[in-house]
Amino acid sequence: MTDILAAACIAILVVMAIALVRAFKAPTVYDRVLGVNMFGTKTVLFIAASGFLMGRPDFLDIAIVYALINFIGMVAVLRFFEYTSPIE
Amino acid sequence: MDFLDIVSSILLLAGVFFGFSGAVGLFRFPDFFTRIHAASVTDSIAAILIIGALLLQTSFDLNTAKLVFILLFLMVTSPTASHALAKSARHGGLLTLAETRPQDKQGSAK
Amino acid sequence: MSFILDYYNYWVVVFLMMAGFYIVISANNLVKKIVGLNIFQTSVFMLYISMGKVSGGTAPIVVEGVTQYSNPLPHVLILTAIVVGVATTAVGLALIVRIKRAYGTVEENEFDNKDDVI
Amino acid sequence: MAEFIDLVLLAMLALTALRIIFLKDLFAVVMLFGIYSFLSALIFLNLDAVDVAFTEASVGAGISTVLMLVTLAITGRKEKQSTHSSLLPLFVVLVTGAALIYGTLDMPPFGHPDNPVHQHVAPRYIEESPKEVGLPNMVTSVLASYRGFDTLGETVVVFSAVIGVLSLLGVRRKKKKDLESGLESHRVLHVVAKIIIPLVILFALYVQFHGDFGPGGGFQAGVIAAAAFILYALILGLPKAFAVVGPRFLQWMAAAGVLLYASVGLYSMYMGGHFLDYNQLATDPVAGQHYGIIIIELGVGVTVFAVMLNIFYAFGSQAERSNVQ
Repeated sequence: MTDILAAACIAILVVMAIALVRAFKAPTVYDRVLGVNMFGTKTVLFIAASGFLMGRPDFLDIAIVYALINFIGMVAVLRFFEYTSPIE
Repeated sequence: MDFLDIVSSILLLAGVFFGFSGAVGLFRFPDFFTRIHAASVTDSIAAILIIGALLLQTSFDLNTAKLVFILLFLMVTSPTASHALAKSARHGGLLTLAETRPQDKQGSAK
Repeated sequence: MSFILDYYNYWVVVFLMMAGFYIVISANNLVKKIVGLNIFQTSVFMLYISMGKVSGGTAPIVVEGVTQYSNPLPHVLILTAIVVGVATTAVGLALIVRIKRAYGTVEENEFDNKDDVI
Repeated sequence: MAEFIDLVLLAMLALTALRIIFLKDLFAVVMLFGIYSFLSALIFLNLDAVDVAFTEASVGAGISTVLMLVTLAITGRKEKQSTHSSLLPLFVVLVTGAALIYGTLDMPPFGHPDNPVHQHVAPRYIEESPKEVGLPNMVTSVLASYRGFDTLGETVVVFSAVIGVLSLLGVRRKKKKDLESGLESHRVLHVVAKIIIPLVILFALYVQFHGDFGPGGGFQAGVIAAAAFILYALILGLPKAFAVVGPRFLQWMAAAGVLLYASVGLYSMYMGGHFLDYNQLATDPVAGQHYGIIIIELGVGVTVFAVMLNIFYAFGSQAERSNVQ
């Protein structure tokens, strides 16, 4: 089971890296936000999985905070788009 | 490996597969609205599968409750965020592929 | 390989510190300078937390059957430093908003010129 | 496995910092800074600093990013090309960096249990604090009890930050313009926000009072509660948020938290001990420590909540003002 969890953690890391690349280099502003959002949700899953991998799963609180902050960041970005035109 | 471990391994691998396909979709699809479609749908299914797999590893204590809470939270916020982002993009004037290429069949039909 | 693993964290810390430092001294825009300052600050946090880690240790919350814990003292120092850091960031951003109101720009060279005129 | 994750995450962090240097679009810079904070919180988590990861995720990634976005809404989002050359800064940075790298070679190797950091007070905290203070979370024991005076100082710094921000910006209460603001067109967000905001506040209370046993405590709980109200203000607009918790009430709250903290210290002096000596608060020293920590964590939580929310109000009302103009 540990091997599978480790493999899953590494795979989630790879997905995070891909989302990071999208956030680095995005064709439109919205794509960048999408990359950031995907990075955030995958991070939540990574924290949950790595907690079980390390044998101390009692730190899931941090995953909850991540999910929450990710959503708030998203809403803040949407609000920001109402102020400034995102397409130049 | 007992039965629960096998089930949760399968769920984990399936979740990772969907997550991975979503990440690839983020690059391979032609315009923003198809890309957000790929990202948001796979985000949800990956979260369900991976957290479901981890749920089978707990022994019905506080961690189970926290995992369920994370799952519910992601189920509510992740599609909402995607929907709001797509809506904001539409209002901001972003066009679909069909609209940007008016010589295409779909574009001219519109 | 073990030499690299022993010092890898510190090298990344130095890199981040220098990246933040570079942004602070070379960026023209004040908001970007604040971002640079924050990067610099986080690198210091990273240094402290790296020093507090003990290989094979676990988080300093008592559980049954564990004797090796990581050092809790750097965690305490950095925990409060993060909150203070965001408080100072807020003050810095407030100053930037005032500068924008007073000069109409947040680009360093532009409001320098305006100072000369006045 | 932990070393490998550490390696990968630190590499991602370094790349993010590198990318931030070369970006001219400040919105992208702020987005990447959010990722940067998230990544550093992950690294803290991986290096066993759960409480720090908690704080960084909520404060660094949440509040900082939101404040920077609001500032960008006021100041504009393009960095102009610098007129002076970037060669001199590069030279300075390279020389300093080389000196620091040379310095790291004298550092004790990473993660070794015999390093000097782990020799002096740390073993005492690890061995004695569960007995002396009676809490499983050593970080909370050290934060609130052994170094309680330091934490009082930090709380005062946070309090003075809100004084600084308010004296620079000030919160403007709008009377006439009540109609505008808020994400009016996003119906779904309104509904979802109303579902999750109570849950978030509940979670903040859990973090506040569970901080003695797991990761969490006053700082984190205050920020999470503030985040719930910030979400409300972002979606429904500042005037509606002012109707729930007004800025003037928050100023009182911020001061009340600091006073609550300090009065615990004074009370323990009155009982015959030193300042912030919780052993005096009850006949049993361990029970006294419990009471003291719960009360001062509450003080910290109230102050941090009020300060963070008030800072957001100050920035938000500035942004709405510049939007109206």
